[in-house]
Amino acid sequence: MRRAPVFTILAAIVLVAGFCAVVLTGFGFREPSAGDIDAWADVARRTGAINVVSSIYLNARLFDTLLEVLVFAVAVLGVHFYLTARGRPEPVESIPESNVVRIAADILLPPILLISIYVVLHGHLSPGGGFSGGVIAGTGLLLAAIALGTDTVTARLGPRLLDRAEWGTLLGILFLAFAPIFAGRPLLSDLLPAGTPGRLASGGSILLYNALIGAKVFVGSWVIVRHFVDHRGEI
Amino acid sequence: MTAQLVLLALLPITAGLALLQRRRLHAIIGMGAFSLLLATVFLLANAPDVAITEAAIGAALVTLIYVLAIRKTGRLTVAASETPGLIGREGEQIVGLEWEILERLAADVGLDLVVQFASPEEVEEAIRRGEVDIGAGGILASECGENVLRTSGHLPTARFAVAGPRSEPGGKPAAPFRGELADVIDAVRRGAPVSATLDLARFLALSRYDLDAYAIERVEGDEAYVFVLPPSRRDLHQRLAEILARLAETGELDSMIRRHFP
Amino acid sequence: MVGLNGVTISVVLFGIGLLGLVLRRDLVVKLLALGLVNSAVILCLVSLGARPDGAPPILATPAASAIVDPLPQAIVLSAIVINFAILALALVFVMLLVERYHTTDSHRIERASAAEED
Amino acid sequence: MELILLPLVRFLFGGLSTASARAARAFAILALAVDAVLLGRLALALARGAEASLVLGGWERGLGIAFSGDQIGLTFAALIWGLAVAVLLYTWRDDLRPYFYVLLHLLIGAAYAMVFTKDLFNAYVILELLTLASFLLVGYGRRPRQIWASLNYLVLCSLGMSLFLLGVAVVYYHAGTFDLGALAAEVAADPSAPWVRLAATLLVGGVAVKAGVFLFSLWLPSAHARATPAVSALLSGVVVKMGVVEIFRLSEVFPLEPTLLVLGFATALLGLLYAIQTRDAKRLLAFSTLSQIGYLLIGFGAGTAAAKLGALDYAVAHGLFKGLLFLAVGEAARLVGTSDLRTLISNRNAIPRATRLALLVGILGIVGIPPFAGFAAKSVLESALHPALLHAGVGLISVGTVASFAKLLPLLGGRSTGRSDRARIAAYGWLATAIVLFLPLSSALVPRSILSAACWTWPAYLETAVVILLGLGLRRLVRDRPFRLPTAVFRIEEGTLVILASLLLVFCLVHVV
Repeated sequence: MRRAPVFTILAAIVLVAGFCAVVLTGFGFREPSAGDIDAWADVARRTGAINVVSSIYLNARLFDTLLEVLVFAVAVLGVHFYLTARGRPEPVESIPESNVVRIAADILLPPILLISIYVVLHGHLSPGGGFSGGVIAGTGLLLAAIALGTDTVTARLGPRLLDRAEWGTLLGILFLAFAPIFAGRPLLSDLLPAGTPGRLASGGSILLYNALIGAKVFVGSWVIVRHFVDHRGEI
Repeated sequence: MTAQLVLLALLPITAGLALLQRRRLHAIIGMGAFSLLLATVFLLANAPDVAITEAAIGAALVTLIYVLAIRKTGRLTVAASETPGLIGREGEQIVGLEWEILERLAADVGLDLVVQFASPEEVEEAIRRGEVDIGAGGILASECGENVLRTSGHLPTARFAVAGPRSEPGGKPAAPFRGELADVIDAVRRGAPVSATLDLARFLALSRYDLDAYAIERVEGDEAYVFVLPPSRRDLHQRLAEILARLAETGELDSMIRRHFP
Repeated sequence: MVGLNGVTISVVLFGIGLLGLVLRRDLVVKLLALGLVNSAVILCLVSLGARPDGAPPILATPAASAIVDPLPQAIVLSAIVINFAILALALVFVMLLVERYHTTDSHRIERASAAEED
Repeated sequence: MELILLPLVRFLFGGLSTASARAARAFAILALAVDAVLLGRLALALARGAEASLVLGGWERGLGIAFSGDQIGLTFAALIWGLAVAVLLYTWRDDLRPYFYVLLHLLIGAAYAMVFTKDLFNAYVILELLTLASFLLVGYGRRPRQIWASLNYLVLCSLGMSLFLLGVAVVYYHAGTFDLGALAAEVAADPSAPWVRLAATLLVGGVAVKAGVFLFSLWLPSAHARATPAVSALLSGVVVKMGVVEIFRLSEVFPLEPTLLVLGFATALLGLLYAIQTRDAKRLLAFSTLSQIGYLLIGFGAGTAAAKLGALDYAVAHGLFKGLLFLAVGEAARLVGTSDLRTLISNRNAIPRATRLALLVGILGIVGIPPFAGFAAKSVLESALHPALLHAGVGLISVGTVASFAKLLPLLGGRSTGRSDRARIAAYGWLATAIVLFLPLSSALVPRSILSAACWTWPAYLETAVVILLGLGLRRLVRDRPFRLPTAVFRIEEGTLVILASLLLVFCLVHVV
């Protein structure tokens, strides 16, 4: 570790300490009132999803989530754009592996994919949802990549299918945001009925959003991981 | 509740230790552990959704792409001024006596060798600031500055003052060589004024051109080429000295010298 | 309200991240420090809603009246994903810089890129 | 309804552009047409006096995200649209990848959302999307120094947004809402509470990193100077302005007057010093952006409604002429091969006539010659600044602006040999028309009575003449006396420290009410 000049170190410590002190002055406790708690419970009642966080994340504040999906899409696009254009250094060999790793990958992959699907589809009922489920599946695929090499995995999934899924899911999410307008409801609101809380088929559009976001994030995180595997060890 | 407090107290400790790591891989693994701890804290704070997302993204995916991105082997960075025969580029490849010695060192310590070519004064500056591990490329024992580590000379050499055109020999000795050798060669080819003291390797490269118009004088004194290292790299200096001693003992150094300076 | 709680710890973490960002010159470690700064804010937001006697914001649990504040948790999910996106892109850019300058030291890259401009 | 359709339609076109590479350009045109229709409808609704605000998804205020359309939002949306047209025309002949258009759609969509949103966390997400899209656009050329500039941009902006989010946390902690309207009521109840000051510091400090306030936005000169011309125009005209819009919204909620005045003068004077000193045409424009942001902050800080209107008017004017200048200087630099001023001037014959004309209009606009945009906006702003000292300070900044832009004047001399292509000329013509016709156009934002009282008076002309003479004099004075200014502050490390120090400064300033 190279040492910074003494002056910089001192300045950094003084300024950071000052910053922390300033920030700590402003916080205090705020107990939620009974009205607050009622309001939170009411959100879930209106959307029909018993997971209140999901109700807010995918219904009341859906626009934030939409923007966030776009941020993720921009990241995937950027990684793809900059790393594809560079070309690959040499034929990329699969990550050095042994039979143990290969067998482990074979055994582990199906349950990981199953878990991720469960996490995605139960997002409105229990913790989890599209993003975490998609990432779990995307990184789980890395196991397959360890065993087979990234090119084989991409070929098996079908490069064109991946390509299409990447923008198809994004368009699907956007369309779902537009769709309520055709049913005479406000944009970015629910399309489906709330249903019976606690059942799989409840929570209005939340299930659809979770499924689409899950697919989008699965493809996106696989694209990112694949590029990083191909260009590994470059920094 | 106690578990929560203990975990909370562990967070800054983990993060601080992780960021203090000298090696990047250790820092990354430390931050991965931090993210996992953080996910546990979220779980205990009744935020299971956040905990799952943080574990999947912050702990798993982020750590994964960091580990994939970084080079597992460390680097040995060398700053060198190009000197024909000692260290220089030939097309895509780097060749020379000093390069071969450095390759031995890199293999010995298990690091990748990265060479940045620069002018002698930039090399000196980089060493003084401790930005690179080794300085090379026609550095003379008498010319390297204070406060740096230098090896014992691996190749005896001499200095030649080149001045002209049409100037009287025996004047004030010219300043030590600075800048790029290519500039001096260019000046000689154009017959432009030159006043520089060159070491033997650079002088040999220059003497391939017509030097009739220039006054050449050998500067008195014994000289030798050395490597320089920043004072903080005492360990590396030790290794390099050992390798040089071994090469000299087995006579390998002599055969290398003969190969590069026939 | 200085004491051992999530908010205080998150401010301390923010400070550690800032120090890392300023004092470490290796870009990879700088990005780790930036990630720490972002995580610190997330911890702060989650700690806001936390109550010792609270329950997860899922209404199936019996004590539905004791659920913790779900709003910070919902927005934090977006923040985590955004931080990941920033990090992935930053790493790609560091890769491109290493290809050109053969170093991850911020000062040396700064000098090399300034020299190119002249 | 139009409020949310504007961003959503853009996002949809962004998604469609990834799907079909061939149609990307057609989609870009289509998107502009749809935007124009939506903006027209919104303008009509506002003219009728209709209430144009909504909470997304049919929720009620407080939990959902509130959007509200007012004259200010509409004006900025129109500016964004105008610059989008110019950028599309300018890059018409360039062979751009669909990737560029996707980012462009997302950037513009996010900017539309930004001008209408009244929700703090929503603003955070939008600003992050803006950061990422513009970050990738800055590095679009893939040249290493562009990459380095945009990495600096990303790291410092991400830090700034973390500060902003911390401020959002403080707000939520105490007020229990992200909604600016509800927050304003809470703040008004106790404007001197410690948490109000802390929240104001963190929110303003965080967003100032994006808004081009000198002490905070030390990433800006490199990023703006190194990006391609079309991207630079968007950065200066749109992205930086979105930070300014957020500062404006915050200034409506928090008592920020002295803070913004001090920050405004600091950024204006420091930006000018660097602009006068630099020898690079594109860096000159970037530094001048920093100084022009000063006008806006001073306007917000003066506190009166008229001053705020004047500042917003100036923000639009600045977006127009800085966009034009970046496009024109960018083309000149591309033709000559460098943006170094001396080389540019010695090779000035390579600059086509249309580009010169564009440069001329841009310079006349920024130094405030009547009746160009700068004059109109500056007069409205200055007429609302009441203490004479404030007025004089702003006059001083104008003198500096003239002195720094006088450096570009030699580019107009010589005789031109090259020709611009038609699409570029159309882009220049589009922005130049808006600059020339700015006075009638700005009556949409500023009431006509204020406008005519501020602009069509002898003192305004006289002041302009004095400012220009003094500016040219200052230019003569400093031309042969080059001076050096610290450049280390533009590094990431020092930049971070400066941000922290400025944050503490802001914290002290918010205590002065």
